[in-house]
Amino acid sequence: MFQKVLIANRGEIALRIQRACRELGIPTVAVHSTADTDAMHVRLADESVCIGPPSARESYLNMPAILSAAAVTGADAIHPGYGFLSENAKFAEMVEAHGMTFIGPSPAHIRMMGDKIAAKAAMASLGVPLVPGSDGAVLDLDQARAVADRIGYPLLVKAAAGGGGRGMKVAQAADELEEAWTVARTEARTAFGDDAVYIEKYLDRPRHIELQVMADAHGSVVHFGERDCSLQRRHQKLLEEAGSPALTSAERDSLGAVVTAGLRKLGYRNAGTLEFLYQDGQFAFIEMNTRLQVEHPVTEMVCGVDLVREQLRVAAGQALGYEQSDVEFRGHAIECRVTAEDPETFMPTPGRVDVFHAPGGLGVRVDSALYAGYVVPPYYDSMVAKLIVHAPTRPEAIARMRRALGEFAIQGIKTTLPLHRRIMDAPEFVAGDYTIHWLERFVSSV
Amino acid sequence: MFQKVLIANRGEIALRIQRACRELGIPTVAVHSTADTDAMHVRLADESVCIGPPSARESYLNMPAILSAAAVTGADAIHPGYGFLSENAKFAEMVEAHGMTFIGPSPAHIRMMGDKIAAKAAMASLGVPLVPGSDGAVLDLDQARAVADRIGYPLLVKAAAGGGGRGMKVAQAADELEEAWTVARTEARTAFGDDAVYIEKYLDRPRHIELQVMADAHGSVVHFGERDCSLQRRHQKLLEEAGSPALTSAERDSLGAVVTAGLRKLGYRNAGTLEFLYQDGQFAFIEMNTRLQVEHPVTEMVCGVDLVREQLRVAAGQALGYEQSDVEFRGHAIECRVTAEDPETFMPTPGRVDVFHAPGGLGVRVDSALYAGYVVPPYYDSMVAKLIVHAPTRPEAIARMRRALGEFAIQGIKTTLPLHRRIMDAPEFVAGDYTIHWLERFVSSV
Amino acid sequence: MSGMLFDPESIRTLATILRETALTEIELVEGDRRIRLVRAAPQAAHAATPTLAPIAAPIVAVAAAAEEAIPAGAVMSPMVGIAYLAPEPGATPFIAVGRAVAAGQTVLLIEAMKTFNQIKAPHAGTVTRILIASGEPVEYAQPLLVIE
Amino acid sequence: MSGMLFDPESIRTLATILRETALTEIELVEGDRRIRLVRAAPQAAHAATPTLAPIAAPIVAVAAAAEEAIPAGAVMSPMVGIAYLAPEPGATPFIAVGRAVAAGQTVLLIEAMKTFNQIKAPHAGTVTRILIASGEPVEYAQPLLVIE
Repeated sequence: MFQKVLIANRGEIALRIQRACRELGIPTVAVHSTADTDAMHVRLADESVCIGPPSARESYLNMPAILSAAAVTGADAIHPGYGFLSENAKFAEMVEAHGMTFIGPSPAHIRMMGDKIAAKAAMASLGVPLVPGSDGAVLDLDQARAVADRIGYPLLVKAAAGGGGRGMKVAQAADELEEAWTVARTEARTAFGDDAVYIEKYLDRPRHIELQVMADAHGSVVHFGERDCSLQRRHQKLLEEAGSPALTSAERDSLGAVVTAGLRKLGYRNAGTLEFLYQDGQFAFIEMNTRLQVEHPVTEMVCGVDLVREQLRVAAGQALGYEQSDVEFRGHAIECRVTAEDPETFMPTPGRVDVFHAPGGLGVRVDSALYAGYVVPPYYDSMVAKLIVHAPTRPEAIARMRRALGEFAIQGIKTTLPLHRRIMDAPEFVAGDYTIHWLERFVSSV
Repeated sequence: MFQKVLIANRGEIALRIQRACRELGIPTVAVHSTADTDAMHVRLADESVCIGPPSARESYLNMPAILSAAAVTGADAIHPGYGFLSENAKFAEMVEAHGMTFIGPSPAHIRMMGDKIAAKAAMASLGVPLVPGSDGAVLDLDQARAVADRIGYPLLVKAAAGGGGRGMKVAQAADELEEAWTVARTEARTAFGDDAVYIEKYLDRPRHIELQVMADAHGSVVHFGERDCSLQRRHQKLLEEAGSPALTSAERDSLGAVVTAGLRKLGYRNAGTLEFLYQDGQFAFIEMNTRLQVEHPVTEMVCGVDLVREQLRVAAGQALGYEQSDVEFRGHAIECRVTAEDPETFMPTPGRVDVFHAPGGLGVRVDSALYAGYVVPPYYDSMVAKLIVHAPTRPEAIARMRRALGEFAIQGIKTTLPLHRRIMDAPEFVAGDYTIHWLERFVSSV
Repeated sequence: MSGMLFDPESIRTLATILRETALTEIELVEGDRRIRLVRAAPQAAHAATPTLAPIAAPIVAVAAAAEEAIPAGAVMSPMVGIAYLAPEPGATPFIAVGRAVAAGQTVLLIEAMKTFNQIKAPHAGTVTRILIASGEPVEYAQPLLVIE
Repeated sequence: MSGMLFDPESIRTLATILRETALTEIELVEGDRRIRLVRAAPQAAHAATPTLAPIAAPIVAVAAAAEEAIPAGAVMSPMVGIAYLAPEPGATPFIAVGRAVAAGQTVLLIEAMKTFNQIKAPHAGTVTRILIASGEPVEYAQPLLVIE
């Protein structure tokens, strides 16, 4: 096992990793900007090194500074957390070049999954389902009709060179195909100087479902089931569940079997998450995150596993020591991401936390780097706490979350706690009946 | 289910019960003395009633005041928690006489187990093992020798009328029996005017092991395994574990089978705990607590059960809905009782809590009614927090407890947190190698 | 320098300015004369007791009277129960605002455990306020009425 | 003390300016007359930051210098690395206490990522303190030496 781990991150995830290291008896080095001198991850670390000014570019993204900090403190491994340098293949390479272990996948896999087109191609070759559509550009309307007959409506005609919603048209039924085709090509030509288009199944009410995987360096790959992360606002996840209220265990098992077989073939190692859109019983791969996710605790609760401990063990060369059949799913878990934002306008609210009182009791977990007197700096992500509950069933988990949200006191700054309390009472949420569009509408319905 | 539950207690256990009620959607009534107006259980209650002055006798033990509070608020059930009126058969009777439900066993069973001699007789008749000894008084030395031959040494000669250690002599071997016999009888005659003595096996290095049971009103009785509560100081438990490091699962199963069969025969209902001394593979029943125990959370963690929820369901007439074979034991749990006491002198330290920051993260649970700014009143029990951890194995649980104790900040008053940190590093504790005498020696070895 | 080294009145004036303007230090130098006044920064009193997030209404007491300042001459409830202003429904109330009462005179009843307890005036005076309605639940130490 | 050493009204005006401009100190000198007003930073309202229970030593910085007040004229480290006082082992150190340095003159090296970075004096003056030892790790913004 490692002699000393440098944690190249801040906030709750730095603390999360520190806790796992501490429980394994591994000393940790915290790095921090000058804005984070009083941060919890610094105050609780065994050692800390100031690596730069508040700007993340000059501190938490400053590769030479972080590598120097590792060198001067004698760390032999670096955990990147999420965000910042966690999916930077160059950083992973530099860590290895300096004779240290990067706690994550190989640089090659980080790079592959970082290129969204390469990632999709790799997944397709491994048998992982993608969004149904044309194989590449569609050359004429006849070919478009043939593709449409195969994949069905509604469908999307998308500019190959497109982005940002331009050159993208929906055809709800066959009689809309010609117009969508024509308009999309015209827009594509105007906007990108290239009228090549392709066709994809349009998922009008998908859920965002992702699968947590863990692989060791000896060819063992297991999955720890799915998380439903459909509750998003502007592509930011706000609340996650494990398992998904929409999925059957047979669907989970069959997706899991495809994915783990694929990753075994790929030689993937350490933690990873495959994100899918899910609608009408079909999964469509979007992307793979080659790192720990913010929402990993819901998986930990239902599987009784410490994912960061597993990351550390696997990175140190240890075998998983268990198989897919040993992974059991018990009960239901929900995570609410609490951010320092106005719960209605979503304006960030950095500032001094006067009161911080976490909820307690059975089945309640809080991952947060806040404390009373802490000043939330304006430079970084606004997430300040994750509240996670676990209970035998989903209704009990919702009741527990409602109870825990009622006890949670953060004062001095505005947070999204009131929004989470509203969500717990929303009939659609309680029924588990939501898509990735639901939260946006719910938020604007105040 | 109940319409409204009055919680006849204070502190963390009042909050614990409130949480279970809230998760079941049941409104709660908090009662409190004038010293507890700002207490957490009052601040978080749906309704609260001041029932008397600070003295527990005039408030938390004031049966008419509590029953009046239930009447005026329209509560239809009363949960007594632990301590105070929880094992008062008269109170349970009064609650029932007023047409409300007492959340606990029948008054008859409370009374039976409250009488320690009757309890032992009842348990003996149900086949529950007691301390081996003479059946009643031993009339002469020959009879004493016969008993000694049967039960073996060391043994105790005890005054039938005795108490407080007087009229009690140990014989380590056969050559000490005559002297012990003579001296004990003389002391008994002098102290109590009655020289009747009896003989019991002397347990010189026992563990305190207790079994958690739960019974519904329909004849179902299950046990949730054992807790090892050997870490005591002046008969006060300081730290508890589930399971016991000393017990095999075969021992647990066989004791559990005897106990649950016995309680089924007795018609017992609701929660109960049978306390045993355990030495050399033998259990000896000491007493039965007919209520929820302080240390119930360790059982909840390993069994994945909410014991207070089960108490409420069973009291409302619901069936358990599961059998012994459905009860699974997963991992290991430890609870540290944190008291407002000097960790060396054990002098109580009531006063203002300036800082309260609970540890968080995976597998950590805090049950506490403290908050920053709260003033611990001098009138009641000094326990201010329970820190509970759960992990797959005992070594991992110890590592987690060590980590969580390191994060726990209570400032303004002295607490026993430093003592718990020391215990986590004690080789005997780490090895699980301790008896009920260990802690007393450890504490005085500073 | 002749006579007094300093003028007490000037210093008092400076001290007043220091305090009123919330300064912590004033220093004056003129030639070889120098005056310096320093005031320690006001010690932060303990922060106000934090408010915990209430689930619903935080402290819905049976009657919320305990939250208010207790008026002088108030008679407090010695028990939990239901207060009655008259010996039976429809009967004349024991007291009325503006009426004089003698010490020891029954001012209301509190029903607890099916027993009607007579609450007596602890001192003589005039009833200036009645703080509860007949039939209303009361808690321990709740002000019931004011006799001044 | 003859005549008023000060004009109360001027002081009040200065205090108002001090407060309104959120300054902490104003000093005026005119010939041999001098007025100085100081106001403590308004951090006093907040209670001291609570100390969390440290596992081991709470903030074992690579060097704990950040905890102290930073002396005037201090040169701070622009990066994380190992500081060296001489160009190579055994060579004459770049600087010594009491020695004058010119602005832009190399005062020490910091090794980071196997590169030796020359740290130059930001201003001319005399080296009054050297705060690190050669070969010692330094963190960002850590004071290295004082040039006065």
